[in-house]
Amino acid sequence: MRGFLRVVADLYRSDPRCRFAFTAISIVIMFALMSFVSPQDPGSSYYAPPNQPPSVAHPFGTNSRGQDMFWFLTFAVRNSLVFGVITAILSRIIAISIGLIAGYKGGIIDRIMMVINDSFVVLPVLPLLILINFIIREQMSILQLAMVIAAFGWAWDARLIRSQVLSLKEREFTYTSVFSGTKTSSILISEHLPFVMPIVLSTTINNLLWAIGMEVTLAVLGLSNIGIPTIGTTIYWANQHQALISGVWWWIAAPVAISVLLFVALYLLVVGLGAYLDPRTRLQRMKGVLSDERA
Amino acid sequence: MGKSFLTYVIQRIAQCLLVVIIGITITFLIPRFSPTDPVEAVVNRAMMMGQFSHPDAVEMMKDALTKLYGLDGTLGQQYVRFWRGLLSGDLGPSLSSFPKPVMSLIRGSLPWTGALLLTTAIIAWVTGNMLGALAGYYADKRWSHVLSIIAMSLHPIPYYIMAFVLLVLLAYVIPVFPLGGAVAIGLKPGFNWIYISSILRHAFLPALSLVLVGIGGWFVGMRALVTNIVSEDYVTYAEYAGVPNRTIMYQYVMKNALLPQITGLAMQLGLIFNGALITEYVFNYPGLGYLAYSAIFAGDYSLIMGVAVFSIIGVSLAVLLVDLAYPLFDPRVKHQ
Amino acid sequence: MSVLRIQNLQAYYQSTLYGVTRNVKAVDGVSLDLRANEIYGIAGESSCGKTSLIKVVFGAIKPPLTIIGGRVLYQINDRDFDITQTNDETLRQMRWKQVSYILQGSMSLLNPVRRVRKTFWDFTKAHEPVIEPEKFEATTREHLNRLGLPAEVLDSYPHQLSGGMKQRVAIALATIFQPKVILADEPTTALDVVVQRGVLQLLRRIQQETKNTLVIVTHDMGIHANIADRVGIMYAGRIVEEGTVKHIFSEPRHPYTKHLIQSLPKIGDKSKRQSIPGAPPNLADPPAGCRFHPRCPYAKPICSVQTPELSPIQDERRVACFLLTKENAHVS
Amino acid sequence: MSRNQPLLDIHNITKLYSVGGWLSRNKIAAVADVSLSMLAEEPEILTLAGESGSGKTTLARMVLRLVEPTLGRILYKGRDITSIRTRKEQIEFMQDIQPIFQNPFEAFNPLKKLESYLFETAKNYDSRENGSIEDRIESALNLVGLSMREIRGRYPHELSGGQLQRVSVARALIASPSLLVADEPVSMIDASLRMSIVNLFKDLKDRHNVSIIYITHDLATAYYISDRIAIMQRGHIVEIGPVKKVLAEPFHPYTRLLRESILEPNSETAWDEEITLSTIETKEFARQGCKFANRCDSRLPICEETEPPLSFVDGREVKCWLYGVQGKHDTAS
Amino acid sequence: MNWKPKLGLLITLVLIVSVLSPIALASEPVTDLDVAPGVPRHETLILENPEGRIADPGRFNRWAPGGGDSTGLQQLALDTLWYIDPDAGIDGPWNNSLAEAPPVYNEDYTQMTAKLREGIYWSDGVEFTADDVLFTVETLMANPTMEFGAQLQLNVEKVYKTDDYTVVFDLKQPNSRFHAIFTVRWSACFIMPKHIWETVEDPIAFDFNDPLVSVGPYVIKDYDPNGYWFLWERREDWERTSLGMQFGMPQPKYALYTAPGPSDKRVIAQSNHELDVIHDASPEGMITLLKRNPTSIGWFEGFPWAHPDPTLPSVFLNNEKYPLNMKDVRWALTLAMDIVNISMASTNGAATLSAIHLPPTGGYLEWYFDPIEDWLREYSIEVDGELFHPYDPTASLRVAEVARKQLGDQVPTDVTEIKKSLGYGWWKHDPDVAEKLLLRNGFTRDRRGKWLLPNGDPWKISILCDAQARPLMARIATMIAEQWTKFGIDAQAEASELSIIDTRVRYGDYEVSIGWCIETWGGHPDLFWFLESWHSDYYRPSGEPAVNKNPMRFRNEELDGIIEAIKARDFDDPECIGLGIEYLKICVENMPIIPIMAYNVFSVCDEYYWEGFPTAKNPYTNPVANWANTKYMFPMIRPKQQK
Repeated sequence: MRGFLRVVADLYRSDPRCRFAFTAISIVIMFALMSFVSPQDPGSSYYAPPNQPPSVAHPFGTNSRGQDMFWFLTFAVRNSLVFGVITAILSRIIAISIGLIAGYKGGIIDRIMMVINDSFVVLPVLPLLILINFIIREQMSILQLAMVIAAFGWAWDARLIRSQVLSLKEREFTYTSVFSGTKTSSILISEHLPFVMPIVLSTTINNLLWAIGMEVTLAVLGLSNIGIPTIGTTIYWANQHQALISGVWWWIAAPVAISVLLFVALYLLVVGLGAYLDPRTRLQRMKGVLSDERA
Repeated sequence: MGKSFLTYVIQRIAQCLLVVIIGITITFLIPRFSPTDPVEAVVNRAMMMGQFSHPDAVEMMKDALTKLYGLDGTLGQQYVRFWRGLLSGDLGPSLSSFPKPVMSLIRGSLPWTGALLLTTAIIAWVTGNMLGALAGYYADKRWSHVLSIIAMSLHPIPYYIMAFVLLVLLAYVIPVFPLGGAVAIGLKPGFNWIYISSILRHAFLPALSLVLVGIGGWFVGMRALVTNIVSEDYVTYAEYAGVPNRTIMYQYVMKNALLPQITGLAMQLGLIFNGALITEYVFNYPGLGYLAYSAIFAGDYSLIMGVAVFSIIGVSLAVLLVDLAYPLFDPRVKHQ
Repeated sequence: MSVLRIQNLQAYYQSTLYGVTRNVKAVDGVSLDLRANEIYGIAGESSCGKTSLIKVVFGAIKPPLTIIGGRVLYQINDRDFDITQTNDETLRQMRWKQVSYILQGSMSLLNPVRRVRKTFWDFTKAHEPVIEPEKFEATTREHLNRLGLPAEVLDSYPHQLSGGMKQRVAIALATIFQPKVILADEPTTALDVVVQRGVLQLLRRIQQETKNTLVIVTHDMGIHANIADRVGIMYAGRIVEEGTVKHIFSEPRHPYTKHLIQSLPKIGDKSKRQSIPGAPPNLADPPAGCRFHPRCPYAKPICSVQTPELSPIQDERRVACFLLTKENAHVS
Repeated sequence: MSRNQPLLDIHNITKLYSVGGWLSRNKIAAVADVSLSMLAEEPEILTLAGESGSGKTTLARMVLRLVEPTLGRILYKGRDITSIRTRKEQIEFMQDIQPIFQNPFEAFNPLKKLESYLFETAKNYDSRENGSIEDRIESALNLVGLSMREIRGRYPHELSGGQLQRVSVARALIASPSLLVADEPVSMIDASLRMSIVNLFKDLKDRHNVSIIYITHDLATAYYISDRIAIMQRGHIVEIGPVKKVLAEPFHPYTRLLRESILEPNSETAWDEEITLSTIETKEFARQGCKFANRCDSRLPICEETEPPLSFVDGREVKCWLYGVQGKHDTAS
Repeated sequence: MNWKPKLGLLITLVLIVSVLSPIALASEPVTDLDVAPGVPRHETLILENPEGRIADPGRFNRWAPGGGDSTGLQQLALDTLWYIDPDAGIDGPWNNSLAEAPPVYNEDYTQMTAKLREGIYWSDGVEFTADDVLFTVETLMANPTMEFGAQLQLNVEKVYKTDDYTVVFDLKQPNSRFHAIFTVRWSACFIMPKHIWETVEDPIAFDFNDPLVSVGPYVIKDYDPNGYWFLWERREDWERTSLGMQFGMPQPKYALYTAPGPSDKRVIAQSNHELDVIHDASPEGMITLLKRNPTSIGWFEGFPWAHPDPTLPSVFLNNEKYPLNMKDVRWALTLAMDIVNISMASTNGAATLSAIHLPPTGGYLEWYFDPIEDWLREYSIEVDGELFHPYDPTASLRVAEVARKQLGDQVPTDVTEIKKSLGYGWWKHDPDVAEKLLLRNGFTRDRRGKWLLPNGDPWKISILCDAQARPLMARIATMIAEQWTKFGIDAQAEASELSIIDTRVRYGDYEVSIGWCIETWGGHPDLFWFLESWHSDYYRPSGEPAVNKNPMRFRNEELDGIIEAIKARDFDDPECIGLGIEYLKICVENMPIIPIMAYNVFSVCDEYYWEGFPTAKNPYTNPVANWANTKYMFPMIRPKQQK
């Protein structure tokens, strides 16, 4: 934990991108956390005068359903974040396991895994998601939706990880571990995983974005659980009330602005963190000797 | 010599076939668990007439429809029947537009989706990579940062919103583009300027929305790739030798960074439906995405399957071709 | 006649990484005088600053590498200039035509997706913008021929060439304009003995034919012994000894040089050899005084306090050691 | 030769690789029909030398079971190592044969503490002597001239190459192996530190009865430490015998070339005659007859067509028509 | 070498060109004066086809699945014997279309005779005669998968003509409402041209496309092969159709049915005058249009603008599911609803409320709402020994009051007008009474105030609704869920797809759902049309598909008697209204479903190119574009001179 905080502090101090990223992400997370102290239940409506533009009383305005967008969005952002993060984590677990195992084991295991993997790559995901949604949408919780979406969101990333592991397993330190009698599982986890971390990180962000995008897409088509406030259902309700053309632009602009802010911040964070975690720069940092000075 | 290449090609094709078979099987199975039932859908529609229909009449209708649609028999039998049909190039009749063959429905929509999405995918790919490469190569410049922020900001905007904002701006506030459709009403297809310009004009907004959202991903990826390649020895060496920056940028940096992006482009085709569906929905574009969407709502298994089969085969084929052609782009690649 | 004079050059890597500022004193007070028509070897172990020295000499100074002080003076074609003060365009014009550089790591010097001919074309075109393709082809082939390389390499991609061939192509690339000064950084590392010999013999032949100055930087003492005319021994960012190749190998004077030469095994001699105890210092935090003193068996108190100057002790011979410099001889 | 069971017994092994690009592909033998054996009761250092692509690393990797041979058998203490299946057998095998790698900076994961490798090794291999894990690590470190004090909490980059290579050896020694396979263990070590490692290997053999397969292209250190040397060229062992004989008076033209190419750190012996370099490696692999023929000054007509046998001459074996008698067969055990 | 600016220039140039070139293309005006080449805008009426894109646009076989219905096909090209207008109609709601006179039944309703108009011709010049009707009936009876096929098979013993203009149906059993099959409300069994179909081998597979022979006043001119638009042209011999013959020339020379896409786009399209008739906008879209486009009009001149369809969105309660099988529970749920908020949330208050089980539209206010009003006021339920009057006659006034806060003067103040447009009254929002009703049935509240079922389980309700095709339902459901949650029930709106909802509801696989099972002719007081299937003969328990309109699984002996009594009477028998009122009382008593409001359709017409659209002031027909009845709009509208 202390190590983690040090990393954060290092990044914050030294990298303006990360400084912005940390600030923005903290703001978004704080915002999401404010849902716990929200004076308004996201399920209630018409407690405020509808269609009020942003003002001091309603920083993000109110929507046509008489809801304060600020407080409503705290829930929406929280749920979307939770959903995105769960999806990203679940699909990362699949992608990492498949990528590591297929890459390391090679041979027939690799072939089988990659055929399955490629089959998932070529599937038309959205129509299938819509269908699956049909099958199990009823009262589908955020967790279940995350599981379904995660099941389709790992294949391409598993391939990336696998190709990295293919070269990692030929590295000498892998052999050192093998000859230290280390079990395959711990070689994968403690030796190779740190090296694929930068790529895992950047795919995580992409996956997060993809997942939240999927949720928005499903919601826009009227296919998600409209009872749960998310960025997607916010846009769904805004569409139902024709917010875009009836001048209630803040209804759409607020969630979009928050997600843009969040993702720009996440990208910047990944760039900074990737550089930080990249074994090459990590070495430079730790050693203080520049790599081009080694014969 | 050529023989080993042939073996490789055969292996690769076999793998591609396997992928297609698994993909199609998954797509075959999922709708079978769907609560939408094409027979029920027709019955529901008949009920919509408001008329009283005697329960026996409904039962009669249901039995007849089930047979007609080929939905009788076990899952296994249906699966066998499906493959038998597919192999003879017949995807069966659409259930929601019975008895229109699925093939002919797809034939009408495929060219539109194909043309729009291929063009935009390529434009987005080229522009995104181009700008990404520039931004990566001149990573210290101010404009590079500005460009990066813009590209990154475009990326998370939902397709729907992007499309709609463009629509409101350029078809309503400043009405320079049509609201939707693929070509003006009543124009007869032909190789003439009026028809072609009408297609271009109608495709512009959908294309722009797809390109704008698509650029971001390529931009970010390319930028990262270029940042890595710039520190490669051969780039440094060429810089030392005084090779002009432009040559270095294109021939030493971009060319090399594009290689992984080529595979990405092929894979990207798989994501076509996300963009296509929404785009077609917003712009009334007559493509496959919307066809699939309405098929799902109608419980039209055979149409869903048809679109999915085309998509799966299309993407697998694209990936296969890129794989086989990859050595043309990258002389280092050996097929193993 | 000297072509290149390095005067008290100091070049540090100044970096601030995640809040930690470091000064890696890679080149710390180096003075050298290189003459026309000679092969000058710079010997040193990893991280002793030899690559940085060469980079500075070539004018490849990019952050974090920073010039702290000193000058690098070229005298080519009666033109004098200090590379640390030159603008980019002059630098660009000078490079390859007058000074060229063979980088360490030959395996990755060539663009993997570009045919060798194209690379030759790029490099030529960069300095002769109006050259015609036919003329280019002819001169390039002639150049390769002169170096004993088959012209077919032009049609190859780098990965189709063996390591030795790649290195020879790199050398050919560096010498298309017959520069006055060639800087070669570890040109044969990672090559096999047989190939290594071939590459070195190529370099030597080029030097003999064009009578230019070849600077070879390598940790391999065998290479210096075999092709250099003069050798400078570098340790921890400084030159500690300089002399003709013969002197250096037959009577090394600096304790470091002595140990180095003595520790090298020879075929036909199975007698026990010892390494120098300890390890080279970290240049981010080098020891005070003589940087070798912590490992030096002859170290005296002054060695840890004062820095010995590189002083001539006889003709063509300079050493930086208090044991040998006259004015400090009495301190023992 | 003792008829006792050999420590390592390599029987006619061959490893084929496919090379080539899109439209052309060839199989080349990285290791071709190599036989070799090392005795159990008499520890020795056997050098495998040759240029890159000679197959020395592939051979070593086959011994380590990192690469599977295409043809032939490798017996370790009488057991065919390809028959190893279970993790238990694997552990038993690895306890006996341990590798030392070329680049000490590569041999350890830069993101992990060094001691973790030592603990991992000690934990996974049963002690052949008594003692706690800590003790076994400490004594292994002592053998290489280090102590836990210097290692604890350190990351690879915090040590010099020489120190790291010692840790690498110490790690291998924790398993108390009978055979070390060291692939270019000093080529990445600074000259001023190199001899300490070389001396360490010598010590291990002399004082701790560890046999070592030492792979190098540096004939000088090979001469310095090894007992026997095998010169490899394009997959074949072209000359093998006691190091003093082979290097002092090389027979095979390739060994001679190798010997002559060495850059002695002595300006007096600088060479001046020029040598011919091979341009296209795969051609050399693919050629019939002696693989060295196109570079050989003393080639005979037969060299172009027929591969020479390994002949026993003057205390060594040479694979060259200059010494071989036609029809005489492979004399390797 | 100054290449850097050059490269930048190049890229800028490429970008500018790629952006400008289509704009240059766009110099061709967008609001073309012509809808299509040779089709002037001012001669064209553009209507929305709410079905969206038609997957198989070339299929005009209205009798078998596939193709579209509301593409103009059923409005402009097809015709059948009779039409009943949901509103007042041009000359009364009943219109003899292909028939010359209303149906004639024999004494015991086992025979129906239809007299056909003479002088009607198919668009290819062939005369329409009894043979076409006979052929249609026989073809459908032979093909039970075709619409009405099975139904005709069950009803018709024999069909024959007595002359070329008289068709006689001999029925298998008495049926006083048999003519409904040939009477358009939204649609009905249309007549096929025999001379085209008789050569067809498989009538199901037949596309009816070459040629599409019309018996209506328009013929197809062109259609989008991708199904987004259909262009119709007026027949030269329009006077040889029933519409032209009766009401004169349909004014638009062309009619274009288009699918304009998502609801926002309909608003944009009408603002650009590219869409004359919007089928159904959202309430917000309606308000926006009225603000942006001065020529847009709704059904009512002011608030609530929308046309109330004769369908009654209600809260379906599955009467078989515990605890909804208890009358008190159903009443408690009703009293836990606040209709003002529901109206506001679903339609911004622009809803026409109904407390009783009939839609408050067309002639129904007069036939049923006025007569029962007093009874409703008096109606009481006994709670804890006291009489509670649940009816709130001021509900619509309260809605108007709230709406006025937002929309100002547009909301009417006149009570009569409010009653006509916003409905009469509704049930009181009285959670206390609702609580008592529950308590007396053994319900309890937990510590957090959440209701527990008498068996101690927490009470959970999920309200099935369509969020995709009918967002109105989702808006209602979400609001009700919110109110029930406040009341202490763990309620949630459960969005699903129409086809799934329909199937689940039909099979009884639900507890609560929003939908309609009560719909009427609008222009005719007969209730038998939807009520027939409420008879306990057709009762099907959950698990089996419900018969037509009884998805709530309600049965009541008294009601059976009423249904039988209606069945025994003639379609036009005025006594039926009295029986209908008895039906209403039974429903109020039992509350099998909770009525909410008329399905208010925000059909918006643009009086830019055309005027004289049907409105509440001039209610000659229904402006809701997908109704077959909208054909009556065509002779009534007039071109408007453009400045």
